[in-house]
Amino acid sequence: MSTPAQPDADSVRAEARAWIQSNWDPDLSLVEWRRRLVDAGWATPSWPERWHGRDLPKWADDVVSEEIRAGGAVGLPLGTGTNLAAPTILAQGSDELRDRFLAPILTGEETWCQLFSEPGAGSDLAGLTTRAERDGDAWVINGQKVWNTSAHHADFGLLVARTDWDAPKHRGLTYFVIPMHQEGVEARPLRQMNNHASFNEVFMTDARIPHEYMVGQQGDGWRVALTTLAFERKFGSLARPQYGDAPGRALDEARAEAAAHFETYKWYPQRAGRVDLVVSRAQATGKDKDPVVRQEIARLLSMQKAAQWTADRARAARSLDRTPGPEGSIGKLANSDIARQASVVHGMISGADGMLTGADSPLDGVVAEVLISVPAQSIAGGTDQIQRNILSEKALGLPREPSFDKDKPFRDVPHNR
Amino acid sequence: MSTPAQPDADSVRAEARAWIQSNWDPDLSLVEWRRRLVDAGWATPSWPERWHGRDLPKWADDVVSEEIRAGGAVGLPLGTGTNLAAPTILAQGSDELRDRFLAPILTGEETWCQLFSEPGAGSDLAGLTTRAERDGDAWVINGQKVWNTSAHHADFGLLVARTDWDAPKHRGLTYFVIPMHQEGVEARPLRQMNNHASFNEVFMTDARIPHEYMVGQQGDGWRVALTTLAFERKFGSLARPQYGDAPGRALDEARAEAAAHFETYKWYPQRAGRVDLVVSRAQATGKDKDPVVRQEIARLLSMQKAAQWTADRARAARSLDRTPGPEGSIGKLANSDIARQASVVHGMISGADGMLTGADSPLDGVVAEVLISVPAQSIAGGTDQIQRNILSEKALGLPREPSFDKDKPFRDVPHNR
Amino acid sequence: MKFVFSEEQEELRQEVRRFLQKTSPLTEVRRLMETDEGYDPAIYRQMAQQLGLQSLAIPEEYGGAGYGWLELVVVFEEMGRGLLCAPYFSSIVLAASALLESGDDAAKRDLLPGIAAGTTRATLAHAEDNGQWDGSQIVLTAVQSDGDWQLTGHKSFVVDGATADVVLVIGRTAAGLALFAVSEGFSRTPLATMDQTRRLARLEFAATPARLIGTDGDGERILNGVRDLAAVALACEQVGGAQACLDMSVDYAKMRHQFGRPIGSFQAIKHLCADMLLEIESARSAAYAAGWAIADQDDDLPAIASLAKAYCSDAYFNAARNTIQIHGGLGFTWEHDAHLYFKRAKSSEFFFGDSSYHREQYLQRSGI
Amino acid sequence: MKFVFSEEQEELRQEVRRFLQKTSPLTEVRRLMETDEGYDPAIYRQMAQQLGLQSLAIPEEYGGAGYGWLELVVVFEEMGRGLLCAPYFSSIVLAASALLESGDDAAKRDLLPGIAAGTTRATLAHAEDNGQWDGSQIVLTAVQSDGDWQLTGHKSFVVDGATADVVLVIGRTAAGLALFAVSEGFSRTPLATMDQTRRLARLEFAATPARLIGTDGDGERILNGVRDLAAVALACEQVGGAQACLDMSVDYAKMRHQFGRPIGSFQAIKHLCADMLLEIESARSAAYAAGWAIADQDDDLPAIASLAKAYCSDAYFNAARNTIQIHGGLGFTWEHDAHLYFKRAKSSEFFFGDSSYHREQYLQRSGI
Repeated sequence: MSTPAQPDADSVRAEARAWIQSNWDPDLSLVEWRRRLVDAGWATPSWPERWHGRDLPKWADDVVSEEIRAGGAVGLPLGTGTNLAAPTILAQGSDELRDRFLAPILTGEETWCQLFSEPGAGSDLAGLTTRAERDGDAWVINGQKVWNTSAHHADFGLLVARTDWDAPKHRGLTYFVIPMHQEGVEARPLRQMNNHASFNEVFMTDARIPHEYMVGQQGDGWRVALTTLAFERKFGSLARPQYGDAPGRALDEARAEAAAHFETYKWYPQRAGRVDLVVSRAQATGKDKDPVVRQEIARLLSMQKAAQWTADRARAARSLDRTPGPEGSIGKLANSDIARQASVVHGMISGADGMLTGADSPLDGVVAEVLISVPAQSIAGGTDQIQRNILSEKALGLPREPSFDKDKPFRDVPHNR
Repeated sequence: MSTPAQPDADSVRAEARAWIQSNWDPDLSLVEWRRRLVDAGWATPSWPERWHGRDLPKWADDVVSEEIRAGGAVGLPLGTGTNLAAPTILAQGSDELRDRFLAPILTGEETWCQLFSEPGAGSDLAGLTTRAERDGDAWVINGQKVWNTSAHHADFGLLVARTDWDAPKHRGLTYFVIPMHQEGVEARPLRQMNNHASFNEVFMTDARIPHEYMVGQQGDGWRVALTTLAFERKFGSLARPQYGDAPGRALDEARAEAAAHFETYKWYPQRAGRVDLVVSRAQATGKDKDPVVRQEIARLLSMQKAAQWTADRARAARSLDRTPGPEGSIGKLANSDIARQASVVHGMISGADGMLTGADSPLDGVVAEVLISVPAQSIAGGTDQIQRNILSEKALGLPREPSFDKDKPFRDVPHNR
Repeated sequence: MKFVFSEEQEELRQEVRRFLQKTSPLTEVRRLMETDEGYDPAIYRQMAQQLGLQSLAIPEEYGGAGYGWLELVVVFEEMGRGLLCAPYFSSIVLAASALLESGDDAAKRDLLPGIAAGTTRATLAHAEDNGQWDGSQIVLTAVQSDGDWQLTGHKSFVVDGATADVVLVIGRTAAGLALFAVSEGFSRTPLATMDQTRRLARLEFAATPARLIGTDGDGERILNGVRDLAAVALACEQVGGAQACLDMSVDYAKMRHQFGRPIGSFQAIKHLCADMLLEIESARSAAYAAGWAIADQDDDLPAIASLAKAYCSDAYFNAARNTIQIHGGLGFTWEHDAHLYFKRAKSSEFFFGDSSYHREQYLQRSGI
Repeated sequence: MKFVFSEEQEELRQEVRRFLQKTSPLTEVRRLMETDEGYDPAIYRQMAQQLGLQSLAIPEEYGGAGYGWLELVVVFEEMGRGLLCAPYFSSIVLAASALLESGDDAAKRDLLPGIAAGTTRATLAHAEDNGQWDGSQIVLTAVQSDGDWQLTGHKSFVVDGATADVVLVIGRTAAGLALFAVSEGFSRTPLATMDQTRRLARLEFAATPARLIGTDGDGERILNGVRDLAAVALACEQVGGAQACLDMSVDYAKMRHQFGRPIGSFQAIKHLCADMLLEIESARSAAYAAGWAIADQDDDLPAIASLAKAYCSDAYFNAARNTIQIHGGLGFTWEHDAHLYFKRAKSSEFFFGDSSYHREQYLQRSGI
C-alpha cells in the first residue's frame, strides 16, 4: 500500500468548512443531518473510508469538530455509543459488526450502554461472574450488571461475560454486543443516597446474543475490554456542547438530546465539591471573618489551584509531544481530596443550616447535595485505594502485591457469587 | 501434690513488713542488702521456693513491693535482667541455667541485654539471620543485632539466632544466653537523629556460647522469644523508683543505679510529645490568643484526655477481673497520634524559635528535642503499620494477609541478607 | 467504679438493644423516615410501658424511676446504634432537663409525669434562623401584660417541634432570657432535613400566650445546663452510630472478596478499620467520661461535654464516610444502610454546635 | 510556554545536579555541618566560576548573566534536593533582590557584581528576637546625624549572618522602615540551629555606621518584595527536598524485605508513597506557578507565593516524616540521611513564616 501524501490542517479545515457551509441545514431532522455528515465522512474524518471516514490523521477529528462548531452545526451524538461502542467496534469488531453498528451510532439512531461492572466485581472487574454459554448459533447470558448509565433505554449493550470457568480469571472472558430489547434483559434504576438515580442494575436471565455479535475472539474479552476502558478514560471529561438558541429542527433535537444526556450527570459538580461556591457562601454568612474557617478555605483553594496547575503541566507537556510524568496521573486522587475538603468547608460555613435540605437549605439544596454526593467522588471510576495502587505501581514502580488468583482456574478462586 | 492453703494478702503483708523492719539496713552495700532480700525469698515471693521465692500467688509480688517501698527499702534492680532475663529463664530455662543466673540478676551483680532485632529483621523479627552453628560443646555465633539497650556494659545477652536454614522461618530459631564479655562480641553505640545514643549495635564474629546456655530446645527459639516479648509488654512502663534523699550506702547505690538506668530513657518524654508543656508555652508566647492555634491545642488535649480515659477504662475492667475490650490495645497507636499532634502544636507555638536548638531555643532545647524525637514514637516497639495490622486482626477479627514465607524453608525466602 | 457500668446497666443495654432490634430494625426506620410524623407513637408508648426508658432519669417524686445519667448514656448509645426515630432526645434531654433545671416545682409536677410516662412529648426551642445554639442572639421576645406572658418571634431547628405536645421556649424579656411553655397558639412548619430520622421544625409565635417556667431572667442558666446535657447525649448517640458503622464495615470486609481475597485482608482496608477503631474507642472514652461527669456532678462537666461532642462528632462522621468508602459503589446506594448513618453523622455534627465551636468551648471552659 | 522549562533550563538542572553530586554529596554536607563556617568557600567559588549560578538572575549591567527566575526555580529545586550548604539563598534571593528592589543604582553597582561573581557573600537582616518576618514589629532604629546613619538594636534569625561580608538591615527611621548596608561595627553570635545545613545568627548593633540603600521610608516595600521571592525560593527548595525523600523511600521500599516480600509491595507502604507523590506533585505545581508568576510579573505573585510556601512546607515535612517512618528504626539513626531532610523540612517550615501564617496571607492577598 502506498502512503498517500499527508494533508495539512489548513486544507482539511478549508474543505470541511466549505462542505459544512454548503450542507448544514438546521431544518433537517437531527438524524437526516447526521446521515448527511456521516455519508460525507466528516463525522469521523480519521476513520477509514470504508467506514464513514476519510482516512485522515487523528488531528483531523479535532479540526473538523471545531469547524462544525464554528459553522453552528451539530456534530456526533453524546454518550456511550459514540465514546465507547463505536471506537471499540471499529478497533476490535469484525467487518460485519462494523457494517451493522457503526452508522446508526454516528447518526444517533441507536443508543448504547456499557455492561461491565457487577455487584460482585467492582475494583476487581476481571472477577466478574456473568455467565455466557454457547447454544447453537447463539450465546445464553445469565448474570447481573450494575452502574449502567442509560441502560433503561439503550438499544445495545457492550457486555463482558465469562465463557470459560476453567481458565484463569483474565483469560475466560468474552466480549459481546447484547441487544437490550429482549425479554431476558431487565434494567432497573438504582437510587443513590443523594436521591438521584443515574445508573441502572441490569439483570440478564437467559438473554440471547447471536454468535456474530461477539467482539474479538472467545476468551479474549479482557483485552477488548481494556480497549473500551482506555477510550473511557479519554472521553472522561464532560464538556457540554453549546448550541446557542438559534432556531431549527436539528438544533432543537440536539438541545433536547444534550439536556437528556446531561440530566444524568447534573449532580456531578456537587460530587466534586462545588469549590466555586465556597468564597461567596463564606462572605454571605460572615464566616469569612472566622480565622479557623479561613484556614480551611485556604487549604481548599490551594488544593484546587495546585490541581489545576498540575493539569496545566500535563497539558503543556502533551502539547509538546512529551509524555507527562506523574503529574499526568494524580488528578483523580487529588479530586477526591478536594471534594472531601470542600465538603468540610461547606459544612463549617453552613453550621445549623447544614442539617437541612431542599428549599429550606442554603442555595436551594445545592450545599446539602454537596454534602451527600461527595462520598461518590472517591469511589466512582476507581476507588482511592485502587488509585493509590495504580500510582504506586505505575508512577513509582513499587512492586505489585503478590497475587493469588491470576493463574488459577477461576472456578477455584474465592469470589462473591 | 497437695495444694497448700492459700495465704491471704494481709498476713503476707504483715509478714513482709515485719521482715523488712528487722532486716532493712541502709548501711549495707546494695548487693549485700539484695542478697539478704533474695535469700529470704522476699525479692520474688511468687517464685518457687527452690529459686529464691516463697511459692506465693502472683499478687504477693505487688504486695511485697509496696511494703519494701513503704519501709524505705530498695527492691529489685531495674532493667533487662530483672524484667526479661529472669522471668524467661525461670519459665523456660533448664535447672542449671536457673541455678547459674537467677540470683545474680536479682542482686544486680550481673546485668543483661536483649539481642533480638537485626538491621534486616525489624517488623519481621522471625526473619532474623544471625547464624548459630554447633561446634562440639559450643555454638558459634555470627551476625549483627541492633537496638540493644545497655549492650555495651551488660554481662549476658538474651540471643535468638538461626540454627536451621531449611526449616520455615519460625521453626529454625534457637534461644541462647550469650556471655557478652568475649572477643567475638562488640557493642557499638548507635547515635540517633536527636543526638542521643540509647541503643547499641552488637556485632558477633565467631562468638561462642556453651551448649548448656541454650534456653528451651533447639529450634524452639521463637516460642521462647514470645515469652520474653510478653514480659516486655508487661514491663513496658517506666515508673521510676522514688528513694527520697535518706542517707545510707544501699540507698546511694540505688539512686546511682536508677540515675544510670533512666539516663538512657531521658528523651522518652520528649518522644511522647511533652503535652504537659503546651498550654504554658502557648500562654508564654501569647499564641493562646490565636484561634487557629487554639483549635490544634484543643485537638491535642482532647486526644490526650481520651487516651487517659481509655487507659482508665482498661484498668477499671482489669481491676474487676474482666478482660478489657479493644480499649486495652489502642494505647500505642493513640500515643503516636498524640506525639505527632504535640509536635505540630509545639511548632505552631514556637514559630521562628522552632528553628533553634539547645540553649538558644525554647526551654533550653526541650521543645527542639520534642520536634526531633517524636518520629521515634511511631516506630519503636512496633511501627504504627504493625500496630494497625495487630488491631485489625486481634481486635476486629479481620483476616491476616496471605503469607508467602511461613511454610517455606527459610533459605528460599527472600530476605535482606 | 468510674468507667464500669453496673450489671444492671449492662442488662439495660441488652434490653434496649433487643427492643430496638425487634421493634425498630432499619427496615422500620426507613418506613418511618417517609411518614409525616417521623416516628411511631406506638413504639414510643411501648418504650415507656415495657422498658420505662422515658422515666429513667426523672426523679421519683415526678413520676420517674430516679436513676441517673449513666443509664441515659447506655440508652443513647443504643439509640444511636439503632437510629431510633422517636421524640426521646427532645422530651427527655431537652424538655425534662430544662424543667428540672428551672426549679419550678409546679411546672415539674404538671409536666414531668407525662414525659416520664411517654404520654407527653415535649421539646425545647431556643435556636433561631441564624442557627446559634447559645442564647446570646435570641430575638424572640416575651412580654408580660396583666400577669400573662406572650411570645412573639420565631424559633428554628426545633427538634420534634412539629409533633411535640409541649414546647419549652427560651425568650428574651426585660430581665434577660427566660423559659416558657406553650402548647398551642403558634404555627409549626416542618423543615426538610438531610437526616430524615430526626425531624426539625420552625415555629412562629405572634403574641402567643405562654407560661413562665422558673424565674424570669434565669433562662440563660437553664439553657446552658441543658446544652451540656444535650451535647453529652448526642456524643453517646454518635458513639453508638459510629460503632454500628464499624461493625458493618468489618462484617462486609470479611465477606466481600476481590482479587481472590476478602477485602478485609488488604492493608488498605485493615488499617482504615484499625484507625476507625482507635478513633471510636477514644470517642467512647470521652462520651463515658462526660456521662460520669454528669453523674458525679463534676465541675468539669461543661469542658468535658464540649470535648466529647467535638470528638464524637468527628469520630462518627469519619466512621460513616469510611463505611461508604469500604462498601464502594454499594455504599453509595439508597438501599444500603450506610447513608442513613452518614446523614445522621453529618447532621448531628452541626446539631448544638459543630466541632470547631466545641473545641474552642472546651478550651475556654477549661480556663485556657 | 507556562510550565515548560526550556531545553537550556533543563540542561541547567542537569548541570547543577551533577555539580552537587560531585562537589557536595551528603557525606560532604555532613562534614560541613560540623564546621564553624558551615559551608565550603571553595565550592561556593566553583559554583560561580564553573556554573555561574550566582550571576544567573542578576542583570548584565551589574555583572550578572541576565537570566530570570525560572533558572532560579531550577537551581533551588536542585539545591534543596542536595541540601547544599552555601550562602546562596542569602546572597542571591535576600541580598541581591533587596538591592534590585531598592532602585539604588550606586549600591547595585557597588555590590551586585561581587555577589554575581561569588566573591561577596551578603544577606538580609530583618527579623528580630520575636521572630516576626514582616516589618511591622521592627524595633532596631536608624538615626541620622550629620548625614551619616547609625543603627542601634538587634536582628535575629539572620541566615548566614555570621559569615556574610555585607549585611543588609531593615531598620526603623522617622520615615518608617529603610534598608541599610553594614559590613563591620556590629557583633555576630551564631545561633544553634536544628538544621545544621543552614546557619542563623543574631546580630547586635550599637550606633553602628550604616549606608542607606535606596530611599528612606521605602524599606517596607523592599522587604515585602523580597519576602515574596524568598517564599518562592524556599518553596522550590522544599519541593526538591521532598522529592529526594520520596526517591529515598521508594528505593528503600523496593529493596527492603520483610515477611518474604519487598515492603514496597505492602499497601501500607504503597499507599503512603502514593499520597506523598500526590502531595509533592501538587506542591511542585504550586512552586512552579509561583516561579512563573515572578517571571511573568504577575500581580498574583504575593498570593501565589504564600500559597506555594504553605503547600510546599507541608509537603516537605510530610515527606520527611514519612521517609523516617518507612525506614523504621534505621530512619531514626544519625547515620541515615533521612534526618538531614527532616530537620531542613522542619526548619524551613518556620523560616519566613509557617504554613498557617501563609494560608491566611494567601487569602488576604487574594482579596478574600
